[in-house]
Amino acid sequence: MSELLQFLFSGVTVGAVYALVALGFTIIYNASDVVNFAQGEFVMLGGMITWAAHAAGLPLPLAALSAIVITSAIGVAMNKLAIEPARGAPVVSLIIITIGASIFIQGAAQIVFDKQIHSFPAFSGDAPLRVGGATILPQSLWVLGGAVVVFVGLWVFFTRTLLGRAVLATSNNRLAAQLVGINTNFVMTLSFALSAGIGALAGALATPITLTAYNVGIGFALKGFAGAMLGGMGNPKGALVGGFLIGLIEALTAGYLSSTYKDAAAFVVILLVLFFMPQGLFGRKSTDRV
Amino acid sequence: MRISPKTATLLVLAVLVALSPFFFPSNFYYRIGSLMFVNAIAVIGIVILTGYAGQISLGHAGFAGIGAYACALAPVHLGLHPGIAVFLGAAISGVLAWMVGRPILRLKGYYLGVATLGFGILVSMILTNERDLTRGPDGIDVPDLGLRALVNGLGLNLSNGQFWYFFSGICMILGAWIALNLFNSPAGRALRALHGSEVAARTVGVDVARMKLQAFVISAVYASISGSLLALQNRFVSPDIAGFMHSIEMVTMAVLGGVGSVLGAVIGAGILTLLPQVLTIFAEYEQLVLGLVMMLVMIFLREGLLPSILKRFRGRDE
Amino acid sequence: MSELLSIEGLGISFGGVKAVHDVSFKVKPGEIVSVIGPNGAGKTTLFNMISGIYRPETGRVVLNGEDVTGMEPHLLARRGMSRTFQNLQIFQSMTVLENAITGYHLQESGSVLADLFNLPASRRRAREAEAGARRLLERVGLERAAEREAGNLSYGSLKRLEIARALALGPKVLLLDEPAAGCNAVETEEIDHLIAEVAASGVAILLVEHDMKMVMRISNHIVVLDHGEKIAEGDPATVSRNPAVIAAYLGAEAEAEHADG
Amino acid sequence: MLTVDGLRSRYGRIEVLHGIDLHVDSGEIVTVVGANGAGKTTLLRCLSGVQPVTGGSITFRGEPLVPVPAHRRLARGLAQSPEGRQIFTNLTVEENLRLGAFLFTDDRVEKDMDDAFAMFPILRDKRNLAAGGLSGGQQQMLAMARALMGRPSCLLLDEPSMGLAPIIVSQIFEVVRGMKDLGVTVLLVEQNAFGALKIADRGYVMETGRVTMEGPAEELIADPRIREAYLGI
Amino acid sequence: EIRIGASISATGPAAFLGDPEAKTLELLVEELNAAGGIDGENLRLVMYDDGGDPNRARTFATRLIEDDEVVAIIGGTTTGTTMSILAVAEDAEVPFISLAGAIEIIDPVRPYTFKTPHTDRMACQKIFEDIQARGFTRVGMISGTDGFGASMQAQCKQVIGDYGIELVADETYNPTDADMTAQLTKIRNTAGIEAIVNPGFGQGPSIVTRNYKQLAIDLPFYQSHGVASDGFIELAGADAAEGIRLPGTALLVANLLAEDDPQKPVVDAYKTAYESHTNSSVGTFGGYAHDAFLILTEALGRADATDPASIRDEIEATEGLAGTTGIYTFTPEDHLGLDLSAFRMLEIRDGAWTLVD
Ligand SMILES: Nc1ncnc2c1ncn2[C@@H]1O[C@H](COP(=O)(O)OP(=O)(O)OP(=O)(O)O)[C@@H](O)[C@H]1O
Ligand SMILES: Nc1ncnc2c1ncn2[C@@H]1O[C@H](COP(=O)(O)OP(=O)(O)OP(=O)(O)O)[C@@H](O)[C@H]1O
Ligand SMILES: [Mg+2]
Ligand SMILES: [Mg+2]
Repeated sequence: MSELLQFLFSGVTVGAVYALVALGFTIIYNASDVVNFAQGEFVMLGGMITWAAHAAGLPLPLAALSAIVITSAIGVAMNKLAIEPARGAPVVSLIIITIGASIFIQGAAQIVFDKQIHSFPAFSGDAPLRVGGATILPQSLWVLGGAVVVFVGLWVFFTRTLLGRAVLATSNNRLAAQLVGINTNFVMTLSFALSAGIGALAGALATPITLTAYNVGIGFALKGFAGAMLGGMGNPKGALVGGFLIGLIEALTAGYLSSTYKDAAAFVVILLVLFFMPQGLFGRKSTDRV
Repeated sequence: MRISPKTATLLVLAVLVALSPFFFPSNFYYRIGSLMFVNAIAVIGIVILTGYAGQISLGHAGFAGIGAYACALAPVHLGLHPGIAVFLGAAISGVLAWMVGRPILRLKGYYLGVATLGFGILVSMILTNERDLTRGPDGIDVPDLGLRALVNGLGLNLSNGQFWYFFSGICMILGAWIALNLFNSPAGRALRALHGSEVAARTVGVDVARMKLQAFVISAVYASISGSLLALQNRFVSPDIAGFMHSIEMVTMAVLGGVGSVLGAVIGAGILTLLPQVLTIFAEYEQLVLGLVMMLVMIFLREGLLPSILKRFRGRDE
Repeated sequence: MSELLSIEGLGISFGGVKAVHDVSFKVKPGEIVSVIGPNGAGKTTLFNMISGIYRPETGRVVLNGEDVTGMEPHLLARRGMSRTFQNLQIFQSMTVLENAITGYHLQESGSVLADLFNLPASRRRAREAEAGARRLLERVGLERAAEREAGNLSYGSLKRLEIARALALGPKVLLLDEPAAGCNAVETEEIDHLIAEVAASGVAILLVEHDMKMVMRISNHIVVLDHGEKIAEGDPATVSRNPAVIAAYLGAEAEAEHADG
Repeated sequence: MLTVDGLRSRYGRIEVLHGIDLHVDSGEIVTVVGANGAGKTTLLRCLSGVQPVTGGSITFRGEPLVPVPAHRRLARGLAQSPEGRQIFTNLTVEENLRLGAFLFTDDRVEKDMDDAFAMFPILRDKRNLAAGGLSGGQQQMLAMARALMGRPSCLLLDEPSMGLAPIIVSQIFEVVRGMKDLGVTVLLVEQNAFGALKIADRGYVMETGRVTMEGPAEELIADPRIREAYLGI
Repeated sequence: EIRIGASISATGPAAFLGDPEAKTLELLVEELNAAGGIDGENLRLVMYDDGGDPNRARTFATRLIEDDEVVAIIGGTTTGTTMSILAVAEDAEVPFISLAGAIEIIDPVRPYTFKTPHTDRMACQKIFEDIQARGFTRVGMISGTDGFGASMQAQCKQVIGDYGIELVADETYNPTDADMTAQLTKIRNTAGIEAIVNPGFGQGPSIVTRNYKQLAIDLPFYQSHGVASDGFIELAGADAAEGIRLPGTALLVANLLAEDDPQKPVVDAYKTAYESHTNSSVGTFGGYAHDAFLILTEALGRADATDPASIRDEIEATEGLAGTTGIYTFTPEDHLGLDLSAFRMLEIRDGAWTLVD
């Protein structure tokens, strides 16, 4: 049925964006147990920098690349200037630092750029692809592909590489990580660079669909956060599935029930899932014993 | 006789409320003062929930919304006096917190965060979208509390700003007194214990689920009353009061001041209420500076303003 | 006197591996029963089942004639059960004194409303709890650390703080999981005396400890676990001579060392 | 090999080490004993770089150690099995061991791991289990094994026998003694003073942040004050 | 020196509206002072950013009156913030000109409160007039859940019956949503639907428009004055925006105005000044601020400039004043001063605004 298919396409389009944002959360979380509320700003920067660079005459791929590189650098700076100096602070303090960083980045963006809404051309045109009576934009496939590639990359990183294990070890027990020779500062720098880069990638891929402005970060952060928690924080698989699930729930609710309460539906599902699986769908239980 | 920290805190607060007006350059500062106190009430609730019991909430603005809209709607629909509506709002918030809290307080850390976030968003959504009841995103008028007329009838002559300054100041001190009582009481200790180790708290006989729920309900009532007072003094309320940003603001105020400390809560609320007013001189750099200040405070005073400063102060003492 | 605590065929498994299997024994008031066995034998798991932290898959726990299997820990505490932990469970950001006072939670806690409004009843209860807690800190030698933040204590001191907190409940049954770990021989003896004293006041004590000198010195009865199963039980002399116990746990050399120490 | 000279350290404003002098020669086993709260753990934390040093100096293989960040000290040959075990509870036993050899990528890692499993067979059975699920004693073994995976030339052990069954305790002391034959230097903090001093060359006694006695291990064992205060004999 | 105050949502969810308003006010004050001020006195603008939060707006209104001692206030980008400021201004008896849409602001008329934008209701009426003229009777609506969208949705529902039109589909989206194809699919599949209306501002309508094209919906499509600026065509894409109609102001079609159109000079002047000053295109919302400023300064010129009451009286006496939005004539019964004729039905053709006649 073409109607259902269209709803699914809508859900997948949005879900892929959420999934990309959620994936961005996982790395910093895995390295430090901190949910970086500035993650949404990385997405915003990805979109805004790509727009600005493109408007300044850079070809689109180059503009996107520069956005990713610059945002990663901003991520590293954030770690060096704001997170590292606060080492040893309680997690709530770190969270407030990330919220502060988020406000700061937003404030900077509105000065460096402007307060208008922007976009740039889709990567492979605007001609919708028709499948079984429903349509999807080629750009959605770009976002989809981006989410899957990032997911695979992260999954391999965390399960197959010693460095990935070192990231997990750092959050699990920083003291022990140092004792086995892990440079925990480097791990943090790396994870901020990666997280910010993934965020910027999300922004660059999604902007032709979602549009961008200096203040879109918080919305992305919320949805990405919700997706990551639904899937189980820290697990790339969870981020991917959680993000898509939220997108699909929203689209199906908007299509079949009520567009007004589609966000509510997403949160009701999250509450239900957490009721039965307090660690989210794929989150692992902490194994500390008494 | 040594003054207990509790008495000291209450004294400081009383002096603050009573003497500050002598330093006000204009009547406008009564408004800022009363906003600080109203915010502080909600933040004290967060101190109980997060500082004492270690539970995160990213949705407490939802309760503030309930308290506020109770004052807007109950007089119209139920014919209640707005003053009674404050208690009705608090009761609804309490009951709702109890119902919502039972399932979600089993969750830990960020999972609890996202669940409370969901709750807050649901409330704000209903306030926004149930136009027929709430008049939607543009907000709704709130009837006059009438207390000022009463007080002024007793011979005082308070302007609206002055009245709300002193009234919310008194409410805030009352709220602080209750929270301070709790801190060193058996129940407060049980909360702080389960914060430290749930398992150990259970084995010493703390009914962890029940205590968490109590903390959640109490903090919801604080938020609700704060929302009511804000609505009554503004004579107007819009769904922004239940918004995510307001929830975050409450938590930020608590953490900035020092999340375990009642006086810290008041200081945190004070700073974050005053800061935007000060920052207007930076015009478009306002957000930039606000973010910067938040980061700097947390980097250099990582346990929050008050506890960190006290620590240094004591350090020099010895 | 009849038994206070009776363990009947308790068992649990993790990921298909039986951590504890069909373990039974009884403890009388005033008696010290030790559970020993190799690392990973299931001692702590057994404690966790008895104290309600894990729900046993098989068997029953009977306390004072009542079946309390799988009951919530705080309800067990109400019925007189108290314990310490092998992996410290300290209220880090509270003071040492406050840590000890929490042990009085059941006696001191009344209605939250009384606490919120600082009613006299609430104040009186809090005062009594504090006085009791100070006495207990003295008994474990921590009176001078009373006002320090608990997280700042050394490992051995924390072990003793846990004992004080457990005693504060005024338990009928006390479960101690390696109370002497991290203490030297002299400190261990102090703990010895304390335990003996508590037992003498009629409390049933269940002890897990790897310090064989201590175990042999104070136990009335010893239960030996290996791979989750009870492989021996009896009085100290019998158990220490049991070849299976020597092979699995004590080791020939340890015994020799014991003899020369 | 390791020389500690007038070492001071503090937590916040409270000083807990008031000038420790101590040295460990190459290939030696040195034991430190002391009451609860004497500062033994703090001393080891200073040596491994996770505790700020506020005075004095540490020299390791002729070079000052204090400026070296913690994560570089393993590369210099200094490994620690810390108090409270500090294993990676969310990672598997095998991952814990591999991270112990984080600095190495050669084939010897596998061999070292086999050696560790040979030393503590129970860990082999549990290699794919989250380390947080291990029993207390098993975690202690893992901490020790992980330290060995770092191929130290100097091993710092903080109460390695804590929570271990007697049969394993004697085994651990055997292992430590065996280290000596492999040329590894060991600084051992122990509450089981008797067992520890028996395998040690020399010993130190710490009391409230100071070294109050030192000497060859046999002498310390024979010293009546020590026998009374620490050995309980 | 004459001090006037402003509380604008230059950031926050309504920044899209507030930002051009703030820039416009700054620009105009600068221009006015350069030209010698009012009766030789410089004008000082004290402007605060309320971020769209009514609570903050109330605080700033209090501050403007009690601390900065301004003689009049412009602002309230949104209806929520306006209602907050309004209460303070009325209490203190300080003239206040709002930039928000809701009819509640001036109905009932309050002595000190005026507003420059058309009401939402008028926009609805204008749209339905056009729909009626084209002979359609079954209409679907997709609106944002923000204040602007929700308020206009409600007003449209109230007046739709007057035009013999039936609302057959009513969907909403959140202002931050990224895809509205689900809602549009649902609307499109509604039996007998003939046209679609989209009340909203910000990125929402642009995305709706893009999705409209993606789904190849060929029903007549109406936007609201919330998107009346060139930026909208750019964001939605000229292609997707082709054929869209909306009620707009003279500002957007400055080049199409007749030479003798009374609005022509003021529109041209503002457009040139704004676009050269900010490097972005003018929009309806900046225009509202422009008109508020114009009305206020005209009144200040006539009044004893330090007395709020006399300023108020002069504002109320404004007559036939041509602004960018329309020609204002206030009376004691009418504090809006515009009628439906100020709205012009525009249509986007080939990426540009054209007048529908
Ligand atoms: N939560 C759990 N998850 C997985 N395995 C567990 C868990 N709890 C216990 N086990 C396993 O059960 C066995 C028994 O563990 P337990 O902690 O009871 O041993 P123990 O006798 O106390 O040992 P120790 O003397 O070392 O403290 C161990 O092999 C352990 O790995
Ligand atoms: N994090 C901390 N903050 C403040 N003080 C601390 C901290 N950790 C330890 N101390 C204090 O430092 C002193 C030395 O502690 P340390 O842990 O080094 O003792 P220890 O000799 O290892 O004792 P134990 O045998 O009990 O392990 C003690 O007085 C202790 O209370
Ligand atoms: Mg155990
Ligand atoms: Mg120690």
